[in-house]
Order: sequence, then structure tokens, then C-alpha cells
Amino acid sequence: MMNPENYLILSALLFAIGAVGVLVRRNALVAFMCVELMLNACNLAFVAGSHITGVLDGQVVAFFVMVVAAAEVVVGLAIIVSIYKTRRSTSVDDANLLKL
Amino acid sequence: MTFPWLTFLGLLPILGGLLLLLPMGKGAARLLGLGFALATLAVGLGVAGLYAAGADLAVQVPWIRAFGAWWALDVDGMGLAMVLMTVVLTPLVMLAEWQPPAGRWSAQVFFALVLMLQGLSLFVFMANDVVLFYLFFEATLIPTYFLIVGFGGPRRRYAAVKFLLFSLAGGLIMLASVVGLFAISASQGAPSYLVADLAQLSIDGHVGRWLMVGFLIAFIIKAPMVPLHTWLPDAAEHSTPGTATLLVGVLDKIGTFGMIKFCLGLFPEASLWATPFMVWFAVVSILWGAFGAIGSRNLMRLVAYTSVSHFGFMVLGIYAFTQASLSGSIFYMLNHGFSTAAMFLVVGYLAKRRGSYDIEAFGGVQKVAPVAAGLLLVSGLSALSLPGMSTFVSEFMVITGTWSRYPVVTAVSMIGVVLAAVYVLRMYQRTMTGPVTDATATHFTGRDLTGLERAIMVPILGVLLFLGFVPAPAAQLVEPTAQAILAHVGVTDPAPVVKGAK
Amino acid sequence: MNTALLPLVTGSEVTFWIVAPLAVLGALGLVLSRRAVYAALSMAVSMIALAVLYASLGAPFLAMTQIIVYTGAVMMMFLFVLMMVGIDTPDSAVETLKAQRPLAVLMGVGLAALLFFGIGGAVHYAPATVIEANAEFGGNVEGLANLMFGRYVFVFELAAALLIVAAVGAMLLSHHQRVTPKLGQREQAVERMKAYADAGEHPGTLPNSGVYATTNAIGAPALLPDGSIAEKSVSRTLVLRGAAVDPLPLTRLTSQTFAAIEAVTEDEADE
Amino acid sequence: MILFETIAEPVVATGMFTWAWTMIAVPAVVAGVLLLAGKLSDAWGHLLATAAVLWSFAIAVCLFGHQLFADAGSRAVVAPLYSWFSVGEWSFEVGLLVDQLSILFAMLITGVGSLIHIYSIGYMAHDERRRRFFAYLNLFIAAMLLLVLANNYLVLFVGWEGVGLASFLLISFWQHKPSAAAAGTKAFVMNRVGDLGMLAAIASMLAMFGSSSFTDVNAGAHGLAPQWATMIGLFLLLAACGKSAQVPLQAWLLDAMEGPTPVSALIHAATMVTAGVYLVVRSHAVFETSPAAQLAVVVVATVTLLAGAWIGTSQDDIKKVLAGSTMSQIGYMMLAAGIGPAGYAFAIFHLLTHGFFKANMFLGAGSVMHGMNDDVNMRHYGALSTAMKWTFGTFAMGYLAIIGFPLFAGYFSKDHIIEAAFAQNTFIGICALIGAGITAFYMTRLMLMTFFGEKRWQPGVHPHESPRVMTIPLVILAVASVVSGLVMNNWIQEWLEPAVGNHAHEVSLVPTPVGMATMGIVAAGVVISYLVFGRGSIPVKAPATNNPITLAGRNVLFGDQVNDALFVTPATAVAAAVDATDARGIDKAADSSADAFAGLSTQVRRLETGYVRSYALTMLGGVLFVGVVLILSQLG
Repeated sequence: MMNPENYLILSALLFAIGAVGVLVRRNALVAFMCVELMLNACNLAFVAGSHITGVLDGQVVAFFVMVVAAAEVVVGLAIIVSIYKTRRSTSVDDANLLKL
Repeated sequence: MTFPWLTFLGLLPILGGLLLLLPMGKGAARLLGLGFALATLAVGLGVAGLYAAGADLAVQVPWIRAFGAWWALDVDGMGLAMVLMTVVLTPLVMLAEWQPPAGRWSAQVFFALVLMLQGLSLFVFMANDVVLFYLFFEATLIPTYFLIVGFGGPRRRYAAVKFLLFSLAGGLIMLASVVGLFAISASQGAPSYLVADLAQLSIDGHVGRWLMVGFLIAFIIKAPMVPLHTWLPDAAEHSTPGTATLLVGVLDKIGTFGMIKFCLGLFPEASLWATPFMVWFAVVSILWGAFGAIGSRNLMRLVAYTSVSHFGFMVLGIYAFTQASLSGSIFYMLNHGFSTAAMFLVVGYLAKRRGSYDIEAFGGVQKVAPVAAGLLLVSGLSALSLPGMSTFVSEFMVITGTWSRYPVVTAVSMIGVVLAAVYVLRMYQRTMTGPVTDATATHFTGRDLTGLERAIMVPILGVLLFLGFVPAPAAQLVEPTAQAILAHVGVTDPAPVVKGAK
Repeated sequence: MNTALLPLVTGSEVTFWIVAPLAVLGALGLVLSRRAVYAALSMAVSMIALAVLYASLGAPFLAMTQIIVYTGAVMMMFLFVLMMVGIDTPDSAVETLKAQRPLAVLMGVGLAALLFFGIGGAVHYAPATVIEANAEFGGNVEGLANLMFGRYVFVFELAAALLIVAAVGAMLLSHHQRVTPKLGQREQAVERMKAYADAGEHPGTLPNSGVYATTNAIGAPALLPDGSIAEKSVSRTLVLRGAAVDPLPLTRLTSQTFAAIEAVTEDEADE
Repeated sequence: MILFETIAEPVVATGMFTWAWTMIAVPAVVAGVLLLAGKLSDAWGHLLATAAVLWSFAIAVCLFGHQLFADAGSRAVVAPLYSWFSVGEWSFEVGLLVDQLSILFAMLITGVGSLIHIYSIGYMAHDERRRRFFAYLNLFIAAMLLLVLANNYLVLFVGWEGVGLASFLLISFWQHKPSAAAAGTKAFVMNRVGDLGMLAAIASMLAMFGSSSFTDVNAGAHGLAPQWATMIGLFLLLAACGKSAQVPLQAWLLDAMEGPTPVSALIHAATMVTAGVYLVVRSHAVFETSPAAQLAVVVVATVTLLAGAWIGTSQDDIKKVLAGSTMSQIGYMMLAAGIGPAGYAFAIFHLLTHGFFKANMFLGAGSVMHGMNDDVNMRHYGALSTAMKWTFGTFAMGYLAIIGFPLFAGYFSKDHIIEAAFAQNTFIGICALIGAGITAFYMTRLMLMTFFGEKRWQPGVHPHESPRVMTIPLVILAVASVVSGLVMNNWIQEWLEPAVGNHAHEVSLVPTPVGMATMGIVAAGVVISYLVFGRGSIPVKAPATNNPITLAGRNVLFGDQVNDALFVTPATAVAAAVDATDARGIDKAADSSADAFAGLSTQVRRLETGYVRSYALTMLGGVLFVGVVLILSQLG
């Protein structure tokens, strides 16, 4: 068995790249995909953890993460579409009504 | 386990207030609100009966064990006096505000808020646990804020926010002291916020002083004392007379109530330390409030300033530490509630007809509306503590009690007695007497007080007059509290100088 | 899977070193490509790579799920939406927020560093493998099923509920809500006449596009009798898009014809 | 101190004395009934009110009769009513003390009060608010009786403030006149200044003795430290000054003439204003302990008696002349009370005779006004002696009584005081003597301007005699003005001896040297007045003058101006300053702190760009921060 830390480091790398993506991409869809990437990175960590510790619970959690991610994608995309319908834009910078 | 009467007493109006938030017809809502207020009055009187019969009303249930906070309610003489004042005034305020000013929020909301305010205030007066007290102390701000902002005059938003900020600032400082109490209580064993437990700790020295000051500042803002009083004239001026009655008559009493129950009760040594300062502070308030009233051009402001002056007398009595002065202060709290209620409500009646609170807007009303003028005069006489009114008895107790310890201070404070005559009678002279002005003729002719308006004044003035001639029951009610506090502080009355005269 | 191909090099190790760079490259592609479609495809690459890693980590069920759910369903949905909302609008390269990019990269590096550092301190016991666990119930799927329908059954049920709620929510969100009452024929007629009365707008049908010898496309404006263009004969959208036929040559033709006719008439008059 | 013991043990009320409380209760209840019943009682209200006072008078007379025939030891009776309240060691009982002093007062109040009620039935017949007037009068009677019958200072104070209230209500009875309303307010406020003294005195008594009952205070007074005896004495003097319009609290009395004339007669001449004298006599033990306080009383009294007389010489308003005269006469009473044991009985003696003749003259003035369409300016009178015979006749009796014409009431009472003053201090005596001369001067001026000379009536005025209901009280009072001096001259000292602790001095009807001098001075005053006002014609308008004495007199010795400068203006300025401090100081501070926070938050608000990516960046920064901190803390 190779060093399991490598998997975790890969996971961390992907997570960080995803985070940077969320921060720099203005297209809501791409930002959203970056979030998915971060979730996937977590999944990798869970599966690797499951492998390291020798119990299956990590895999179960990864499975549930996938379920949640799927639900999230459904709702998130619906939101993006409805925003696009009203504002004709998918840029997250255009939805800045949070500003006072 | 016996029926928890005190919990029931406080919860009943809150329940009524919540119920009133449901959609319903305007007429039904008002009747329901009044019904709840009257039911609370009945329960309040029942509680008084039980107290008189010597029943043990205390409720004490663990609430947050980690802090040692208890759901602890109890009444002593002072608490019962405040409870009775609150339950009597609330239905009267409702009747007086049967038609809140049009174009604002509905009467239903007003009644709901009044009921909630009543319930929360009752809990404040009954709370026997510092955390519980603090909680309700702050909670009363919410309905009050909405009562001002929802129903007041043109600058009500400013007044409401000012009221809220002043009160919250005081509450925050008090919170620091409440937390400090926990630290001390926990360091000496199991933490407990019960007033009785904390009183046993005898927190002295610097710590006690700092904690006491925290409580005191909150109460000074609440009772308003100069220079932290300016929220009161604004709040009174820009709210309805009913709100002003509850605000000044009931809510502000929490200030003096708290000084007695918490500052003196928990920090006797620190309170004695603060005495010289507080006594002069009270005198400044008395005179400042009186001069403010003399300079007021608005009737509501005038009444508010008179209250600042009267609160000065109460605080003076508290910090004179004699039985007469302390009993007088507590009795004063009761009387002042009714006296200000009378003033505010009559002023409200007048303004409802005239459409203005400006003193300049009136003149010669006595000629066309003699009953209104007469009631204003009687209310004013109660404010200037004329003998025969209960306010006189309490003011007399405060003055004589304080005199026996601090003659010079009292002599200065007594200038306030003269100024009281000046502000009341000048106001009466400028509004009610003189030739009938055109505006008065238009607004008041044939529009003297209605039967309902007169009926509302009957119990208020009745209480003032009855306790003026027969003050013994009230004096007996409050005296044990004063005795207990003085015993706790460890102060005894100065003995008569000339021996054997009596 | 654990058989040594070479001394000290296991199959899973080889897999890792082949697949991990792919996953990172896919992730970088996601973040760096300006066109959203490329980003989505890079994302798919990354996900498949992860599926392979799952398989090598003794989680074949998850590997399949990853491919089916993520690469299959989720990524397809992304592509659908991309299609709907404008597949060809690339992000502009100019960053509008001040110092966002450098700070973001800095934060990313910091996050990665923090995680590396954290991991370094976290794994400090001898690694076991999941193979025994897989074997216990006769396989990975059975093992997972045991857990999911045993210890985690409530979570499982909740997840199911979540999915249903999400589906309903998505439907609600994408449902177009009518904010004004629907106008019937009668109301439309009334409105049209009102517009005519108020602003003098023509209540009838709009003019047809022009029919010429050279073109009869809907982008060709009709001409009025005086030779000017009837602007309403062409849809505004077409005009804005620049798809409308340039009317100038058309008018020129007509005016030339008119001019010729007039010349003839004048000649006849002269005679 | 045998004297004190005679009053230290009043007997407990039995028999008739248990009815004493109804003297107070009946008028009080009637007042309440009339005020609450409203228009319903318009028809019979005045009759009920008069009946109530007559009831009180009847009781007072019965009690007096009882006392007259009881032996000297059991004349003072205390009738405890109920326990008002008690706090700590102090308890306050409501009880009545009917002794030789208070019964005289009770009879004066109810007797003169009854006559004035009857007179008012006629005088106020055409006033639409007559019922209210009678209610206030009854309220006054009740409060005044409470004042004089109380057995301790606190209950006395209740009556004290009660009469102040009634006085306020009655002075400003014609509220539609701004001057009347202002006068009422002024009277009440200036009285309140005096009340401070009362309050301070009671508070000091409680601190010193633990009680405020007359018995305890008088018994303990000799044990007081001198400075406290002086303080209490001065406090009581302040109270007396307020109520009795003594300098420096005299300014309200002339304005109080804005009230209806019966009010001036009852409250501002015969009864209420003499309460100060009663208070000083009642507290004799305190004053006797402190010579300084006594001296202060004498000084105040002397200044007032001269000041009042001075004012009387220059006023043209008939009621204000009488008011100045009242001030002056009360000055005499205070002087007697301040002299000490020798003077108490004379003070009360003069108080009683003054009550009769001054009420008589005020009602006479009211009768004149009644006939002159409510004109009060004496320069518009003249030659009324023929037009109003009864009024003139009765007024003349009062006139002779006040100037001290031999064998009339004032002759006895005032001469005694002047003699006592000479016995005390020659300078004071001379002042008192001069006062008597001035009294003769201004009263003669009043008589000449009103009843003699040529007619200076305003057009449309047709003087006529008043109805019977008004003249009969005048006649009764006139008779009292004539005979009361002679009747009481020898008797009163003896009668009051137990109550005021003074040994009777032998007084004779034969004039002493001082008495002769007084008569001479009085005669001189009359003659000078006749020379000035009786021969030439009197201008209808007051002639302009630069004579400072006249100017000061016309302006009431500039009392209002002094008060304005010393109190009203500074108080107004302080009120304005308080207002300004609240608005521009405290509120400004509060508001600008709020503004400061608002400004700060406007700056901080810029952080809220609304861009979700900025927020995400901040969040990530936060995560990093927390993570670093956690790791570092683990390392640490």
C-alpha cells in the first residue's frame, strides 16, 4: 500500500483549486462547478479515510455527499436559470443587491 | 404544589396580547383586550388578598442550571404595590385609548402591545432572580418601542429610537454587572442568581462598587435622572397619552424599584458608599426637572419633566436611609403612578379636542369645559403634592425622613416644592383661565368630557384622595420592605435629638 | 490489486500517479478556461479521474456512482443549462473587483498549505486497508448496503426526502409566475383602442415586409408610396441584430424608376 | 414650667366635644356635594352652604359655652379622630384640640363666615357660578377650621395648605379675567414659599422631638439647642409671613383683591391672613426659647405695619387701601406675638376685633362697589354718605374702630399692643405709634374720598343701597366692631392664660401716657388727612407726582419689581437655560454620538460591496485565520 497521505494531499489540492475557482470566476455556472469540485475533493478524502481506517463508513458518507450534491445542483441550477430569466446574465457580480 | 398564582398573573396578559395578534374584528379585539386586562386586575387583587392572608406565593423552579438561574417569582410589599398599580392602570389606559389616533396602526395592535407590556412589567416587579429580572427588564423595551413608534406624534421615530438607545445602553451596562455577579457567585460555590442567595454574599469593596454602579446606571437611565433624562420628555411628547402613562407611571418605576431591590439589596456597602453622590444627584434632578417643566411649552413635556423632578424625590428618599424616607419613596412610586396617569390622561383629553399639545394653543378652557379644567386642576394639585392627596403623604415622608439625616440637602430640595406650584399653576393659568380664545371656542364648546372619560378619572383620583386621607394601608404595605432593606444595609433611624419629649 | 508489478511499486500506486495529475489538470482547466463549455468538460475529466481513484481505493460502488451520477447526470445538467443561458458568452478577462485575483490565489495557496500542514499532523497510525471490511459481507456493495440500511437508515431516508424536496423546489423555482393578469382578446382590443385614442397608435395590423424582385425576406422593409421606408414593417429585433436588409439600395431603385417616369412625362409635356 | 403643664394635659373629649369634628366635616362634605352635583344644585346650593356654616357656628358656640362654664382645668379638650399613618417611630394622629385659643378662632371663623355667606347670597346673586363660589367658601371654612383646631403641626399644615387652595380658587374665581387668574397663581406660589418654612419646621420638629404634636413640641421646646430653636422659629416665621402677607412675602395680598369682595373680607382680612399670628402664638414655647427668633418676628412685624400703612396712603382702589391696612394691622398682631408672653393675648385680642371691623369695612366696600357698578376707584366715588346710608353708617363704625377712637374696639386692642411695644423697646414703640397715626391718615382719606366731598361718579352710575341680605350682616359686624373691645378687654387675657402661658396684666380703661400719645397722634393723622383731602376737590385721575413716597406707595413699595428681579427673572432664565442645556447640550451630545456611529457605519458599510465573491473571499480568509489559530494553539 502506498502512502495514503498522497490521496489526502491530492484532495487538498483539488479543494484549494476549487476554492480559488469560486473566488475568481464570475460565471455562476463555472463557480458552481467549482463548488462541485470542492465537494468531490472532500469525497476523495472520505474514501481515502475509509481506506486508511479500514471501515466503510467513509464511503457511506461520500455517498450521502453525492446525494446532497445532486439535490444542491438541482436547486442551484434552477436558481441560476430563474435569475438568468429576469436579469439576462449569469455573472455573479450582477446579482449584488446585498449591497445597501 | 399550590397553584402558581404569580406566574399566572404575569402570563395572563401576555397570553391575551398574543391572542390579540390573531386577525379579528376591531370591536371584538378591543373588548377581548379589555377583558384580559380586567381578568388580570381580578387576579392581581386576588394575589393581594392572598398576600394579606399570609399565603406563601413564592415560585422557585430551576431554569438554567449552568448559571444557577431560577424561575423565581415573589412579591414583597413594594412589589405588590407596583403590581397593583400596574393592574389598575392598564384597563384604564385601554379605556382612555379606546380610539387611538387614526391613520396609524390599529387599535387591536395597541391593545395587544399594552397587554404584553403589562405582563412583562408584572414579571419585572415579581422577579426574584437577577437573570429573570434582567430578561424582563429588557423585554419591556420591545412593546414600548412599538407603542411609541406605532401610535405617536410626528417625531415618534426619533423619540422611539432615542428611548430604545438610552434604555439599551443602560441595560448593556447592567448586563456586565449581571455577568460579574455570576463570576462572584460561582467562585463562592454553586452559582445562583437568586436574589436571596446573592444578598447573602455581601459583595463589598471595589468589586461590589463596580457591580453596583453597573446596576445603578441602568436604573438612573430608567428612573430618568439628570443628565440621562432627555429621552423621557421626547418619548412622552411623541407618544399617545396612554403610552406615556404606562411609560412614566409603570416602566420608569423599574428604576427606583431596582435601586431598592438590587442596588441596596445586593450591595449594601457600595450603596452607602454612593450615598453622598446620589443624594446631591437627586437634588439636581428635582430642581432640573422642575425648571424644565417651567420652561416647557408642550403639555406632555411638562408632565414628563415633573416626573423627572418627582423621581428625584424618590431617589432622595431611597438614599437617605431612614424608614420614613424609604417607605415614603416606595409609597411615592405608587402615588406617582396614579398622579402622572391623571395628568397624562387629562392632557390627552384636552389634546384630543384641541388637536395640539402646545400650551399656547389653549386659553380660557375653564369657561366652556369646566369639568375638563377641574380635573386638570385636581390632577395638577396631586402633582404638586397638596395635602389631602396621597402624593403629599409620600412627599412628606421623604422630606421629613431625609431632613432627619441631611437637613441642608433637604432644604435645597424643598425649593422643588415651590417650583411644583409654579409649574402646575402657571400651566393651569395659561391653558384654562383668561378670556375664551377663538380656538378654544371652536374646539371645546359643547365638548366637555364625556361620561366615559370622567369615569376613567374616578378610580385614579379616587385612589389619590383615598390614600391621601387614609394612607395607613399603603404605608403598612410598604413599610416592611423598607425595614427589611434598612436592616440588611445595617442602618438605623437617627433618634430624636431632644430626649424625653415624647 | 495489491500485487507487486515491480518491487515497491503497487498497482494502486501506478494508478495514482497516472490519474492524479489528470485530476489536477482537469481542475485547473475548470478554473482557467474562459469558455464555460471547456470548463465543464475539464470538470468531467477531473471527475472520471476521481472515479478511477475511488476504484483503486476499494470503493467500486462509489466509482460507478461517481461516473453515473456526476459525470452522467450532473455534468449533463450543467451542459443543458449552459446551452440555455448562452453557451458562447465567455468571461471577460478583466477582473472588476480590486485585488480579487491575487488575493484569491494567495488564499488558495494558504488553504492548501494549511490542509497539507493539517494532514501531516493527522495521519499518524499504521494504515489498514478496506479490503477486509469489503470482504466481511461478501463485497463492497453488500458492505455498503449493510451500513446504509442498517446504521444509517434514517440518514438514508432523510436523503431521499431531501431529493424529493429538491426536485419540487427546482420545479417551483423554474416555474414562471405570472405577475399580471392574463389578457384576453377583448382586453387586448380595448387596450389597442385605448393606445390609439391616447397616443394615436395604429390599431390595425402592422405593415408587411417588402416584396421585391431581389428579395422577399422578412428583413426587407416595405416602402411607402412616397418612397420612404415603413419602419414598422420590420421586426425591431431584426433591426437591432443588424439582420434587416439595408433599405437604401431599394429606395434608390424606386427613386430611379420614379425619376425615369417623371422625365418621360416631362418630355411628353415639352412636346 | 407650670404654665406648660396646663396645656400638656388636655382632657379627652366627651359629650358635646365628640361632635367637634362635624364643624369641619359638614362644610367639607357640602363643598364636595356642591362641586360634584353640578348644575343640579344651582337652585339650593348657596342655602345648603350657608346652613353648613351656621351648623359649624352653632357647634362652636355650644362648645364655647361648655368651656365658659367648665372649670379652668378642663377647658382644653382633645378629640382624637383617627390614626393617619405611622412610619418608623413616628406616628401621625388626626385629632382636634379645642382649647381656649382655638375656640375663639373657631367662633370668629364660623361667625364672620356665616355673615359673609349670608351677605354673599345677595352679592353673588347674579353670578352664574354662585354655587361654585359657595362650594369654595365652604371648602375654605372647613380647611380653616382644620387649621385652627388641629392638635399637631402636620394636621395644621393640611388645613394650612387647604386654605391656600381655597384662597387660590376664590382669588381667581373670575378666571376669565387674566389679572384674577394671575393673582390666584401668585398668591398660591408665594404661600408655598411660606409653606416651605412650615414643612421645614415640621421636619425639624420630627428630627428633634420625634413628634409634631403641640403638646410634645411645647413640652420639649425648652430642651432645644439654641441654634435649632432659632431655626425652627425662623421656619415658623417664614410660614407665618407667607400666610399673613408679612414682608418679604407681602406682594400677593394686594393682588388678591381681584377676588370677589366677600372673599377679601373673609379670607384676606378676617381669618386666613391671621393664621400666621395664630401659628406664632401656638408655637410660643419655641419662640420663648429663642430670643433671636422673637426679635426676627418683631422686626418683620414692625416693617410690615409701616409698609402696609404706607401702601394704604397712596392707593386709589378702595379694596387695596383696605388690603394695605390689613397688612399693617396684622403687623400689629405679629408685633404683639413677637413681644413674648406679654403680647400673646393682645395679639389675639386685636386679631378678633380686627376680624370684625375689617370684615365690616370690606363688606361695606363691597356694598359700595355693588352700588357703583363694581367700580373700585375711590376717585370715582364721593358724597355716598347720603346715597347709601346703611353702608355709610356701618362703615363709619368700622372706621372709628380701626383708628382707635376711644371705646371702640380698636382703641383697646391696638393701644395694648403699642404699650407692650414701648415696654419692649422704645424704638419699636415709636414705630407702632407712627403706624397708628398713618392708619388714621389713610382711613380718613378713604372715608373722605368715598363718602364725602362732591360727586365724581362716572356717567351712568346710580348708587343705591344694597339689599337687606347684605346690609344686615353689615349691621351685625358694625355692632361687633363697636362693642367687642369693651366686652373682651378684661376677660381675654385671663381666658387665654392657660393656652398661651401668659400672666394677665391689669388693664384699665383710663388712658395711660402712651394711650394719650396714641390718641394725639391719631387725631393729628385725622386732621392732616382732612386738611389734604377734605377741603379741596379730588381729581378724577390720580395726579402725576414725583414724590417718591407716593410713587412707592402706588407701586406697592415695588414688591413685584423686587420679586421679579430677585426670583422671577432668574427662575425664568434658569428654566430657559435648562431647556437649552437639554436641547443643545445633552440631546446634542446624544444625537451627535449617534451621528458619529452612523458616520462610522457609513464607512464600514463600504465593506459590503454586494459582490458575493468578495464575501466568499472574506469567509475564506476567516476560515484560514481560525485554522491557523487552532493549529498554532495546538502547537503552543
